[in-house]
Amino acid sequence: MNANSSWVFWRAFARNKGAVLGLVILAGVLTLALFASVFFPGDPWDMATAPFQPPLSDGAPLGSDMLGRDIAAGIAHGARVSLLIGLTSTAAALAIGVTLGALAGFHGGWVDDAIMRFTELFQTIPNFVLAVVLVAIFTPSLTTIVAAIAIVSWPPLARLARGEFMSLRNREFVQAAITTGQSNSSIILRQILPNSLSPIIVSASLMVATAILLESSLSFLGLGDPNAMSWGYMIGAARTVIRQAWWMSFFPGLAIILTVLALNLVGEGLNDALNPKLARSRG
Amino acid sequence: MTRPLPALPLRFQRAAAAGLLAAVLAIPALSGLTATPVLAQETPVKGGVLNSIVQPEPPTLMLGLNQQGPTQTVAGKIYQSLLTYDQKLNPMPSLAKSWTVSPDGLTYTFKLFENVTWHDGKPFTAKDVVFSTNVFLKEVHPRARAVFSRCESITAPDDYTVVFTLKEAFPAFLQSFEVSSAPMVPAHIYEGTDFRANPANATPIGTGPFKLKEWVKGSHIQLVRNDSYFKPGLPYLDGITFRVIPDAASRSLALESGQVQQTQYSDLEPFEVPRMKTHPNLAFSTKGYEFVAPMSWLEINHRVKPLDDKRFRKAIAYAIDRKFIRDKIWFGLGRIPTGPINSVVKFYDPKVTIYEPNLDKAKALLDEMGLKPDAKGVRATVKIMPMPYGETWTRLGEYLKQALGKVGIAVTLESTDAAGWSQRVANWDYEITTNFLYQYGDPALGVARTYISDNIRKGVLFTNTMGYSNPKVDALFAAGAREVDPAKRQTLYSEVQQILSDDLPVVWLLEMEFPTFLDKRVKNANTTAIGVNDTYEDVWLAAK
Amino acid sequence: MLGFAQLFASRLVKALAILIAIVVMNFFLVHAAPGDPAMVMAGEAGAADEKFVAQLREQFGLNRPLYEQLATYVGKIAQGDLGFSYRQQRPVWSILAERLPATLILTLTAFALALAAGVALGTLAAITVGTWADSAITVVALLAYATPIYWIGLMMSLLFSIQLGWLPAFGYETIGAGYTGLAHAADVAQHLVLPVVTLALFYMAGYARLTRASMLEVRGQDFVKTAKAKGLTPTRVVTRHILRNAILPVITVAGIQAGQLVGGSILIETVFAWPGIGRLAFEAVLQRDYQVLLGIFLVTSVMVILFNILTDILYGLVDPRIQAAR
Amino acid sequence: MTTPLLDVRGLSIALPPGADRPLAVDNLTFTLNPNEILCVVGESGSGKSMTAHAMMGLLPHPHVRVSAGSLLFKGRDVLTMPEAEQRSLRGGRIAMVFQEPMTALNPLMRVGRQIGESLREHTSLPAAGRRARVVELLDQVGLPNPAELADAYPFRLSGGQRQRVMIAMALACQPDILIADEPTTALDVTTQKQILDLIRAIQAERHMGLMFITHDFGVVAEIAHRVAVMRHGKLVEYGAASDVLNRPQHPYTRQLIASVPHYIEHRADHAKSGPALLVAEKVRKVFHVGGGLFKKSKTVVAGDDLSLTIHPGETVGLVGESGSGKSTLGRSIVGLIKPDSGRILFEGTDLLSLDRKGFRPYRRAVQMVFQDPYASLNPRHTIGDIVAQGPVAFGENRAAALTRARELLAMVGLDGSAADRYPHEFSGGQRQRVGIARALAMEPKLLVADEPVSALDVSVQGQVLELLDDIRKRLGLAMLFITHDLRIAAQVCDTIAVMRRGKIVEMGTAREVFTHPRDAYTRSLLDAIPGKGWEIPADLRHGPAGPRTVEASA
Repeated sequence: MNANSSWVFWRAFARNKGAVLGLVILAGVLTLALFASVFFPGDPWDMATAPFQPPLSDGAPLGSDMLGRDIAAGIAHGARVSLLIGLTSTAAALAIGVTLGALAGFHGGWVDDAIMRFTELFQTIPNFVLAVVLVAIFTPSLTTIVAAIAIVSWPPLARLARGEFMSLRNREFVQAAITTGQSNSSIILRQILPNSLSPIIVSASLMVATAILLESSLSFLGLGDPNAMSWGYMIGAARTVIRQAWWMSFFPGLAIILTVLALNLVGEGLNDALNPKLARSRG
Repeated sequence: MTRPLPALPLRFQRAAAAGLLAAVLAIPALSGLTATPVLAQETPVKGGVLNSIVQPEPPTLMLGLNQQGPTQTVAGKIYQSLLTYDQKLNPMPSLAKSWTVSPDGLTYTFKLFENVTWHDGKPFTAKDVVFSTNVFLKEVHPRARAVFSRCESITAPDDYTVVFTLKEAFPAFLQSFEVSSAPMVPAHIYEGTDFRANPANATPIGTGPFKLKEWVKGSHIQLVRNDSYFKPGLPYLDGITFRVIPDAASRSLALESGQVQQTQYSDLEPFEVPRMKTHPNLAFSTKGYEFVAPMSWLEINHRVKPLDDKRFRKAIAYAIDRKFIRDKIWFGLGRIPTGPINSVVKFYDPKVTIYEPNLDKAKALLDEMGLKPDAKGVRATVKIMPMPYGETWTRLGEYLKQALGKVGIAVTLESTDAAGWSQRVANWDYEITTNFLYQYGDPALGVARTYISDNIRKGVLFTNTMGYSNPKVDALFAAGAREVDPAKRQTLYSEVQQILSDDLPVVWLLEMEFPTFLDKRVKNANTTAIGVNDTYEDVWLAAK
Repeated sequence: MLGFAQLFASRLVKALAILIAIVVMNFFLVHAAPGDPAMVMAGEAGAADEKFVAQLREQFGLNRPLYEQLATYVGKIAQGDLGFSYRQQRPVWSILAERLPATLILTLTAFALALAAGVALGTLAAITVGTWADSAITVVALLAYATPIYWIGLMMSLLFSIQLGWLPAFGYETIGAGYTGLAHAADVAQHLVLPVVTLALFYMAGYARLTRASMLEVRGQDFVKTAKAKGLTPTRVVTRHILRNAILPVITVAGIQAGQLVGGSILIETVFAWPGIGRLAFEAVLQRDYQVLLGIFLVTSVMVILFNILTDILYGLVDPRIQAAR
Repeated sequence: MTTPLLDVRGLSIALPPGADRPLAVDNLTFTLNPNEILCVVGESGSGKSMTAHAMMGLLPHPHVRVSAGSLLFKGRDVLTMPEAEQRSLRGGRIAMVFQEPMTALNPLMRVGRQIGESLREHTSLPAAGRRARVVELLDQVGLPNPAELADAYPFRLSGGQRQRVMIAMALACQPDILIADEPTTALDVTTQKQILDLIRAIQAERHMGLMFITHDFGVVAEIAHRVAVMRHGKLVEYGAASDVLNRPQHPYTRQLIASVPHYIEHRADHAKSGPALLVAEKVRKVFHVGGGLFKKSKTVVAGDDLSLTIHPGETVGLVGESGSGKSTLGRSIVGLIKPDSGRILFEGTDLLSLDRKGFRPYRRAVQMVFQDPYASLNPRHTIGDIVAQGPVAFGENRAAALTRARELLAMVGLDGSAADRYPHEFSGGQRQRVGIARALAMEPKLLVADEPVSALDVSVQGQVLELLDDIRKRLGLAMLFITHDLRIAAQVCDTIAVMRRGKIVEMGTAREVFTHPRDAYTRSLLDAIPGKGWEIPADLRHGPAGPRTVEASA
């Protein structure tokens, strides 16, 4: 993309006010995650104050939990875990999904058939249940959680990539590349892939949001990494004491909503900016 | 939000120390009603149905075959053993009206009540006792097997006398006739059959004051009074209904709203307890668990450096605040232990080395070991694998991570599940874990097994999995198991408690308590060491 | 209707193939689980020595070659034997059968509500596109979509049960109330409100967004121009032409989700203590009762497959092109 | 003259800000009388459809709106009528037929019901009466088994049949005005003729006013009474059909008419001397569509027994309607499709017997120009890259290839800076030039041009054809020119092969085929060419090299 078209892209993106808002929120969450240790130097697991302190109390602006841990610190440090898991699991899902989808879409025939049956299998399995089963069986840790989320999330990406590759493969510019003697790898990487990226990027940005939700749901069920403070864990731990301490579940929930919302908004903005169909209908 | 355990796992004691010495213990026999007189000032009324909770639903009510907590609570009303125990763990009559122990401590003679019948009308005799202890339980009940294997012979000189002759003296023998430890089963039904497959298991036949009327799986178990119970006029209640309520929140609601009048063990989440204690209609008690007397601790693998160094273990003990654990994690349930023996168990001695929270002492000990903090303040790294039995234990793990972190011991929490936990602990594949065991009223039954080196058995749970070995401790426990003179036993056990509290093979965390809530209308319940698991023959319901 | 029967048969065969694949996968997951059943039982009993474990292994056939075990496992599943829960000391199938109705009531009600409300809101947003109504619906849908479902549940029960006391916070019925007939139904319905609304909200948001987008797309298609050019009233254009076509992708997605809903109900049932298989799954997770967990996994997969078949059939009924394509 | 049915006065339609021009339709004035066919002619973007949409209330409100003027139907302004009254006009008094029959019908509704909806809205006929009327209408538009067909879903019908259904729908309430918006553009030429005949017959029978929107002067010649020519939203010429067709005044009209492809007395028949460059022998290709466990796949014979010879420097036209298999042969020659049997000999070597590696040298020799200028260029590569990529793939130095690319771009009429820009910055015609440059970069001996101009506006078509002809002559290229349009083939080809259903039904010199067709199908194709009775004014006719006399205006 040259400078000019990136400016065009940015203008199209900025036209969507929600997307800009999303970007601002996301930047905030990112800052929080990056500088969590600066804002809250202590360990989020530390008992910072008395248990069950309501919000706005000393040493715990958003209240404390049953062990006197600072909710605000937990949220800041939880942002790291949430974003980290969201991004890495999406990257892993992309690696699996796009590879399989590209192979299926480009080669067609039995390769396509085999890959699509496999994909269908994974789409049929209720994905949250599978994630729960996988994490439970392989014991919760950051790695197993990321792997489980990736394993249940790749099929839509594979389908998307396959669809893109299939349609692009029959596009005339690809056929022109064939007739001008370019190699398969060059066709896949130089001709097709760059053109299939837009919808994949959009999906990926939405998938980060889904992954964050999934991680939080797993943690809520007690399937989080026991060494990582995460938002879902905080809500899960707060569930039983909601009568005594609403803030324990309220604020982490808000953090999740804002982050997921921001990612969705950005995703939509990307979609508007990258999807030429919409752009054309606007013009 | 979970129960520490859905079913209290059956922690049968493995191998207690062998006893050799004998002594005489004569217990004055009581006859007739065994009701403790505490609440007797009111006149009992007959009638009424008590509603309680059973959670989780037991697989069977045949107590000889299954001794999970819920099975005990329900089947304890159907089956009986020879004895029961008061809350100081002294034996009291149940099916045996009296008993004598020979001075050498080798012969135990029980006299049975003579008018006892099984629920099917057949008389209960010494033959049933011999069959139960010598045949049935030895076959199917590991804990009973360990005890009755100590018998040279078990005989019935007449229909109402049973004589147990031991190979070696074992004073804890008298603690082994609690209903779940040695339930009496009908010989005429089980003799010569495949015990586990006997169809009668579905319709349990005992001698107790209540009979099984109806069991709707997933809903409730209904017991009704046994009209031909051998104690005239008892039981008072028309029946007891145990409701299956799988959800914890619903259980507390059911108690709160008076739909059930009794909860026990882990029916309520610890965090519900403070709120429920203030309920005007409910009486709260942590008594009635003296027989099980659970003790929890940080189990430390002595095969791993630097955990083998007792200074390190002491540093851990100084680093943690057990009061915090009791108050914030268990919401006030439990007592802070001093040494290896639960304070409600016999021969407990508080005169031991005490570890109050003291970070400086902890750091000093670590310094002394040469474990200096690195740039990040870390002196050593250990892995803690919390017991996978629910949120409370998870929270404990989180607390430990923080508490130890403060003295420079970095903790990595390991997540595991019940099977994995069992496997890893049994095979010594852990660094630190949390654990709890029942003590069964006598150090020889439930304490020694954790610390004696004879019981270092790879692959077997609830043994000396730490790999702790101290010949002195071995000798003292062995002597204690054999010693028939209570005063001498006390001396032996006091010494072992002192040694252990200094060696600190494990770091004791909590003498766990279970909450029992009873509607104030329920009278005479929860009076013995087995509390809610007892027969309820004399429990009655006051009018509203 | 030959085409229809063929469609059905081919879907069944496909479903069966997927089912077998899932069963095989399940088998390997069972094997991946730490500790074999014998060890689990030994841990439970606390009284197992080496001999006891060996005997159990023999009894369960755990000492046989893997492929033989697989064959046995598949054979058992075919007979409806989903294994045995050592935790609950009961066959998994009987545990599931007991819990399934509650989950079906919850999910189907929520599904119907989500679909009806979602399509209605999506339609409203699409026909009022660009107005405040559209914006409001879009914002609400976006929020509902971004909010963790269990958190909504917690907040709802905090507000409507704990603070306002309008509705029961959890459970399936009033324990021990002994209602029968209509009173019982009303009691259950009351308990159903919060979990259903919570579960429906998330999916409703999805359907609303999808319906709106789909309607906006269909709205621009040629046949809508044709309908307008015929002078049809706007209502008729929307209902007969736009909505009917716009609903097709909604059906597809709803069909996929109807099955997934059962899985999603894990969180809701956990929050509201709803005694269904979702709650069971949560308990199984806590207790690491893999037999039950994998049983749930299998049963929910079967539900997804069933819903997919249903959707295919429904789609075939709505869209005449499908049958012809076969 | 009676009062006009429709009187459009000073109509202006505003586009939203940011569009390429402020007004889609600018101060348009014309009338339509009863029993009159008015053809509105223009290229894409001329605003001709917008006018019709305004009349039917179909403008994409609120972005596009009428900003001035009035639309009088029988003297009353449609634009100021209450909405309900407007609706009763639509479908009742004024009916419309659209361009795309494949998408203009609701796929989920039986066609009978779709027609019935009109009756339901505008008449008080009971259900049974409506049904009878629907069947009658379907019969009138020449559909077989009308009663059965009424219960069919649109997907069962062919494009032509659907367009007949659309016409039946439009006629349902016996409208005074029928607006037909390019109703035949998406149809094959033979179907087009049938539909044109039908529309004309119905118009004559009912004395309707017919507003016929088209871009094709052939069609205009076929049916128009009066003609309005539009360009960029403005009316440029308006008059009786005979005047506009035979004595066009405005340069734009003249240009459009000059661009109409037509058979011209061809250059001397190309000497087929020397060895053939390419010989296709009995090429056969069958496609298997769909299929699965429970149904057999459908087989489509795309090519059967196809034999063809191309000599160096010769242009062979391959003509056929959609689905005739004409592209299959072209694609087989360039190696995009592997035929099931037969031989394709290039300078004596059978290309089909070669493996991937062996085929590679021949890739250079045979190049292709694609149909869709928008799809045939990778939007993420610069024009220079696109042209240079082929040679680079064959090992040429990149810098050298780029320099050569610039030369080629200049040769196809693009200026040097084009190389650094991206495809989206170019118009369709310019992109097609890039496509041609890309093919030429490989220095081919044979160019396969697959419908190279069918996606272009008529005026641009002429320019691209001219370029191809120019290049062919300069480089001595042989060309296989694939098209559905006999007129275009006749204009550029030496030899023409006519295909139908996978077979070549006739092959001969352009003159033979065009003037003395032997096959009945060829005759019906020729017969179906719209406006065949109309002689393009002599001053606008051009020689083999394409239109010369009219300057292409930007």
